[in-house]
Amino acid sequence: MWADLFTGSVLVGLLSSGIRLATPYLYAAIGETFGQRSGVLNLGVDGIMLMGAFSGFYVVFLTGNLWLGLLLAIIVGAIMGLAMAFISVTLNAEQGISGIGVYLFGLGMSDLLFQKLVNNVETVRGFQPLHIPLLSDIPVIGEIFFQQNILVYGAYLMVPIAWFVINKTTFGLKMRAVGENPEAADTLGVSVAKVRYLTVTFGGIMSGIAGASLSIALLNVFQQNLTNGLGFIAIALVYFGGWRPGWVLIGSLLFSMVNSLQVWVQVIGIEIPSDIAVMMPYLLTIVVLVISAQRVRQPKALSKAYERMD
Amino acid sequence: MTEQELLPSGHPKIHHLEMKNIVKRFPGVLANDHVHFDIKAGEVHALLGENGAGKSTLMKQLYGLYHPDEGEILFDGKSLRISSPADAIRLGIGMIHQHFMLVDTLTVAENVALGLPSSRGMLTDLDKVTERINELAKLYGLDVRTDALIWQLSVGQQQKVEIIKALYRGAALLILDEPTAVLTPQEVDDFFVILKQMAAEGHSLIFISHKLHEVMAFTDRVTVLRDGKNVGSVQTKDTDKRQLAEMMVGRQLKPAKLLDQSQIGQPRLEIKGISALNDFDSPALNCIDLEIRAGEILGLAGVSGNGQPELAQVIAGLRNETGGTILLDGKDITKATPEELIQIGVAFIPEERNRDGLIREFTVSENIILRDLNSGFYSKKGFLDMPSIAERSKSLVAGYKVKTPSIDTPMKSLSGGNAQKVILARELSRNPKVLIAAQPTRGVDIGATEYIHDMIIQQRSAGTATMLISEDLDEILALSDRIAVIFHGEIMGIVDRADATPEKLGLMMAGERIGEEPEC
Amino acid sequence: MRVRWSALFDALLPLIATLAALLIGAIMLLILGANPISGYAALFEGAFGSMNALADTAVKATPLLLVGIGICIAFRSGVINIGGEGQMILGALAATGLGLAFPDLPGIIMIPLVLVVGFVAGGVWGGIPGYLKARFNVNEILSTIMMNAIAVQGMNFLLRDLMIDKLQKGAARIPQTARLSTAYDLPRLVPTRLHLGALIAVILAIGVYFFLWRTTIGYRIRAVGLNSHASRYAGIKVPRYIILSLALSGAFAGLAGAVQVYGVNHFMITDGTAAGFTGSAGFNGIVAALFGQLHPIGTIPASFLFGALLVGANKLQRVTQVPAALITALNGLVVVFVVSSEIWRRKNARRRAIQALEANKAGEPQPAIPVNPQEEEHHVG
Amino acid sequence: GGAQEAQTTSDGPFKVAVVMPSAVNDLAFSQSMFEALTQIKNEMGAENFDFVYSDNMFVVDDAAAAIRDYASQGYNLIIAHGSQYGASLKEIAPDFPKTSFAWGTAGDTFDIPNIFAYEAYSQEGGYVNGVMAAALSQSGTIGVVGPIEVGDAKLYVDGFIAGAKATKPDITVNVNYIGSFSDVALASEAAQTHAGAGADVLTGSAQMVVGAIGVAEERGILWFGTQADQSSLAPSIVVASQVYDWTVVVDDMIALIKEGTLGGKAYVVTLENEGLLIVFNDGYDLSADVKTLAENTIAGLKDGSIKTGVGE
Ligand SMILES: Nc1ncnc2c1ncn2[C@@H]1O[C@H](COP(=O)(O)OP(=O)(O)OP(=O)(O)O)[C@@H](O)[C@H]1O
Ligand SMILES: Nc1ncnc2c1ncn2[C@@H]1O[C@H](COP(=O)(O)OP(=O)(O)OP(=O)(O)O)[C@@H](O)[C@H]1O
Ligand SMILES: [Mg+2]
Ligand SMILES: [Mg+2]
Repeated sequence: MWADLFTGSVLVGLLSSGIRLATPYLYAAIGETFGQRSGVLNLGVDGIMLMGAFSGFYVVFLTGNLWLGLLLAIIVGAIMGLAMAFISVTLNAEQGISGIGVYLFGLGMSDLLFQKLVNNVETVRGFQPLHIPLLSDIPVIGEIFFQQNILVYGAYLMVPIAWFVINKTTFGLKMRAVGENPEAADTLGVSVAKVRYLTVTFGGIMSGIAGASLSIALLNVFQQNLTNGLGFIAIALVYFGGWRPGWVLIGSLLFSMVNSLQVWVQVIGIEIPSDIAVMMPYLLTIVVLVISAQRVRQPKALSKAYERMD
Repeated sequence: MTEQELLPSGHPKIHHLEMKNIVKRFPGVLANDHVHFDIKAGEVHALLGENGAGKSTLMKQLYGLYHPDEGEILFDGKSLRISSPADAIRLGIGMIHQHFMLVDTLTVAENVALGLPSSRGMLTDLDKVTERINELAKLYGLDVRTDALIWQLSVGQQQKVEIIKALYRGAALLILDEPTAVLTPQEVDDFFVILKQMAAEGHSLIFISHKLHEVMAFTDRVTVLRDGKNVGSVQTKDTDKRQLAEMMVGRQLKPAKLLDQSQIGQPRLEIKGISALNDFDSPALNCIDLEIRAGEILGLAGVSGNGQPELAQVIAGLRNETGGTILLDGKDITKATPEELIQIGVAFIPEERNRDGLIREFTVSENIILRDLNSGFYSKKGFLDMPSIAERSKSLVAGYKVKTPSIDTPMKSLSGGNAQKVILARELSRNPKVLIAAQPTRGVDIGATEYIHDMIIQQRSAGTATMLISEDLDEILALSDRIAVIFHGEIMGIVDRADATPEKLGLMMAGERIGEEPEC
Repeated sequence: MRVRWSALFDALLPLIATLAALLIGAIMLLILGANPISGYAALFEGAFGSMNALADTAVKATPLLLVGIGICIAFRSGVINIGGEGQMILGALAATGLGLAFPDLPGIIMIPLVLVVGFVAGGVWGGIPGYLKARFNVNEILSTIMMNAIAVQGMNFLLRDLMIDKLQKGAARIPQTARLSTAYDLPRLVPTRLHLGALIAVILAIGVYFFLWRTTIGYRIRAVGLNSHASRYAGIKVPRYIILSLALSGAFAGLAGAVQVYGVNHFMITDGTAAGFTGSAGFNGIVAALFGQLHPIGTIPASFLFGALLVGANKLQRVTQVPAALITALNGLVVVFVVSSEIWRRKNARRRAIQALEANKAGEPQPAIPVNPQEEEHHVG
Repeated sequence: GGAQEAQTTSDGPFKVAVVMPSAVNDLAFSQSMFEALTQIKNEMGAENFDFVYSDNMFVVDDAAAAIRDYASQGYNLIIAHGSQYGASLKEIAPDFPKTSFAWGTAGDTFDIPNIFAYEAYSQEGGYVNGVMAAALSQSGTIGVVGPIEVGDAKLYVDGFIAGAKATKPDITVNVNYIGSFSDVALASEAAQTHAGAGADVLTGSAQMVVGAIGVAEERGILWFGTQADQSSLAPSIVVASQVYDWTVVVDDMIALIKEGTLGGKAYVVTLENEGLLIVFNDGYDLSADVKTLAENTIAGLKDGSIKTGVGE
């Protein structure tokens, strides 16, 4: 039985669905990485994703225009990110809790709007797999890597970009400083608030896109609590990645592929209780972290509001 | 400010800066009470005062970190509001902060570059910054590895980074809040050369220090604060240490007493061939041999970053040795846990007071019991014994002259001197067999310093074997019976105070060995 | 005098913030074509309107309080525990398992026993992230999130397999246990649904206050949370206390789970989600704890008010017939508004301290109020 | 609790309150009841019949509070539409002897005179879908996406497998339970996996299958639905759906209650009593022979000549 796991079709399936599944995690986790690197813990990701997912879906449902949908998802994400920034930076509210509040709001609001504006579960025609002339036709490789939709590629593109911004730009430097020792940054004339507003808003935008990637690219449908806690997993993956985009990517892929593996395990009829199989990705994420025994310290100012002691 | 008078740093001169009637209130504290302060271009102006006198507060208002509740700040006669450090920087004000404003996880170069425009626009230009830093370093003899992460550096080196930050940015007016607290005599001298040169160029310098000889050495004018009020302002040439000291504390100071060595007894602490690694696993101590007798103070001199904290931590059980043994009254305590060592009677005043020595958010009394929960004094069967805690805290606060509103005041509202007294009270009240005192008076004002020295001497008379770790040679020479010098984690030699001179010690601190090589 | 007023203002701040949030809710209700007045009247009546309403509120508040005091312990030691959901589930499963295994012992023996078992099981489930953090430096936010998911699947497996009620009639196998022996029901306090668990929770909250501020272990936990360097210097074994506090935190959540089963449900069933059993008390308990200033005593009224909101909001839904989704959104708003309002409390504290200084210009400093309570309270992660 | 007496008013509309675990528009379990009540309302007219609802009542004790509250307001019939509510009803119903309660899907009235129970033999529709699926599958592999391995969903799936095997004994039916009623993303991934494993026909139960249907459409794989008519989601590939029509049950309850019988009866909706219906999607042209095969199967299940061998 287990041997059946190592057939070509399974491995291809694993890789391609792993790559696909990782998309929303990547967007959300990369965005959250920025916020956390600058010292803001935003637990509201899942709520923002839901709002992004619905608004994107709704526009496409009405107009059929995918890019317009993506745009609205981005705007809604930005607004909610701004709100989170205002709460945690300007009002210095406790971050973990404000995040839970934002989550609950997004969870309820997206469902409310859905019931009032759409009411029935409907499907839309989302972003279609790109057909990249030659590449897509390469037998195995093509199927795995080159038959995904544009938002999938976008997610992977974000990884090097994020790495570059964090490590190579002056903004990245400010961001790292603000997340580690805001007072020091402040004394050098760096505006802690400005940096955090930018990162948290960016995080919101990314969460919005993450939501849209579900509702108008991968699933092409909206439903109450469409994300089903995916945003929280994304946050966990930020910790898994130790606030480094590259490792966040690895974490997202690992989690998604193991998730798709457990689906395969059931599908090819290996005798193991379904619930136990479903545990696998969660268990493995922890186990891997234990084995790899990373010693990354979290940003010292993470989840701590900064105000001058004036 | 008129255009034609640009300083080499490119900032326009500030001919006359004036702080008038500055009032700053904090919860429970009137930190500045109608304070006047002024400084002219090219002047070096010292700001003196005991811990909590209001020096840093006053300067933080000049730098835009705090905002005056009353009063105004005049630049060449016109009143300006400085709402943030960004404003201050724009006005050509720079500040070296009392507590390092460095980002531990960034490199030296990154810390310097932070907040500055980059020659590559959006992208960092660390290579250029590094070049420039190295120029400055060469010019002023400040050696630091630009690619080192801050947390890897010793306090002394971190202080140098702070200085480089300031020099790199340049400023028409530079505020120096206790910049010399952690520098060695040599480094201080080099540093003063830089400052004198800057002053000569027309920069204005405000210098805060608890070390009066430094103030005498190179300032033009001195303003003294006490309890947030002006005490007075004098030309340096017209005054002397004693007068300044008395202006600060507001009373006569008694002359330091000489020590008789009659009561020195049996070897108490024996350190035999101790070696250890530092936080990032490179060798910090190599085969240290030291012996301290009952009733003796052994001074451990040395430039910061030569293994002093590591040695103290090994003795206190906070760091594992890689070789060697430690005996107390002949018993092997090498493997003892901190808990056990406290019980056995090893007292420890750590170098980094605010990080290791106390919990700033805890109250005074909570900090007094910090290391004695198992002593039975403060708890019955796992329950805190509040009455006796209160009682004992009160008596210790009184006994050690800690200036605090109450024993329930959060530690963080106490000034350094008083914070240090609390630690002292906790450690000495145990009347320990051994006392490890690391930089016990760093950043602490004269009054408190005097008091802390008295306490250490009293303990000596009580038969405690004391290791006094200090980078302040005056302090070492004033208190020690014998002086050991540590360099690159090795003991360069041990001399009696009688035949110890600053020069001799200076050489040893620079790596000259007088004793024989360690045999392990 | 003025000081008194602002003190009163402080006390009322959370309520004021809640009202502000409800005001926005009112607008949403209007948009949905419902009458806010009658809606909020219903909310109030549903939460406080009668003995039964008050009892329901208290019952709702009980798991919030139990989880919340656990959260206080964790936060004080510098770790955030968002594994309350999973820990409640584990506590409930263990307690239920025991109750099913020994169906006919006297309640007087069994009730304490199952509660303890729930406490221990939750403690183990909370201790694991603690151990992973202390030993392998695995961040507890990650591990607790993952372990919530694992707990849910474990529950689903047990309830549809080992623990399922074999005797249930009908074709469909419902993933539920048999009804636990009525002898084991937590006694009702008054002729309402209010059960012993509520009382236990309040007593434990007071107990935890003494634990944290009056015992050496509590002292060490707080020390570790505020400054691990100084704690090591004090001879405290830091990792041990991190594990302990997470385990305790989980234990109280586990107890909450057990209490929920024996006090309210009297059996276990799964709809595949954690919330289906916990009603998100594992999360809301964190909110309650923070509303209570991370102080066990403060968490008591905080939980009650939050419970009232949850209970009353359902009533509001029934009366106005708006979608339940609105209620969720409304709770979110309340949470956000209340945490955000804290800033005024801090500003006030500061102003008062400075006024006090003005009052007696003796010069000798007054007790310095911590400038920023958060500094003292939130050392998370 | 203190038993309030509720005046069941014989004049005025017949008032029903329903408590549901998920959203009224979940395109599955909750929606099926919501639609039934709406339909009855349209038939009887608002002046004779009225209903209120609380949805998303997945927390058992919230639901209990709701039920108790509705009961004390004198509704004639209170429907607890979820098997998790049984225990609560058992406690509450005796306090309101004049009010009638119903719960499902379950088969147990607890021998309490004012409790009805109702369940669905969804294995029957599953069986019919299975028969068609097997007949339509060329690859010989069929995929099933389930939520949790229990209750109504399991009945349907087991019936489906039985039907498929009965038609083609050698057919492969890959079953995957994703461990959630709400994880749409994983459901769609499961569908992808089935496709990858060679399935050319899919079915699934519960609200999260919308994710799977999307994939099926994208990949041109046939789909069989249950619990609600899912044709609208993917007109090109949905072949047929098993639909629950609870009106059969509710209408009868209303009649009994009006006669003064407040409960004690356990209903089962089946193909036979037409509480279960197989709705063919006319958007998809089903080959005549398969359709007749299906119709014969339905007939067979009705007259008992065919047994699913599941449940009972
Ligand atoms: N941010 C603050 N919040 C509350 N009180 C403060 C704050 N900063 C300073 N204080 C109080 O103001 C007084 C003056 O503090 P300041 O830092 O100016 O003293 P200082 O002269 O710099 O002492 P030291 O020599 O120890 O640096 C002290 O009593 C201190 O308690
Ligand atoms: N949060 C705070 N609340 C009250 N007072 C504070 C606070 N932070 C600092 N202070 C006061 O500001 C002054 C300077 O603070 P700092 O942390 O420099 O202590 P310090 O004693 O000056 O340290 P050092 O011994 O290095 O000089 C101290 O007198 C301290 O009492
Ligand atoms: Mg100072
Ligand atoms: Mg000081």
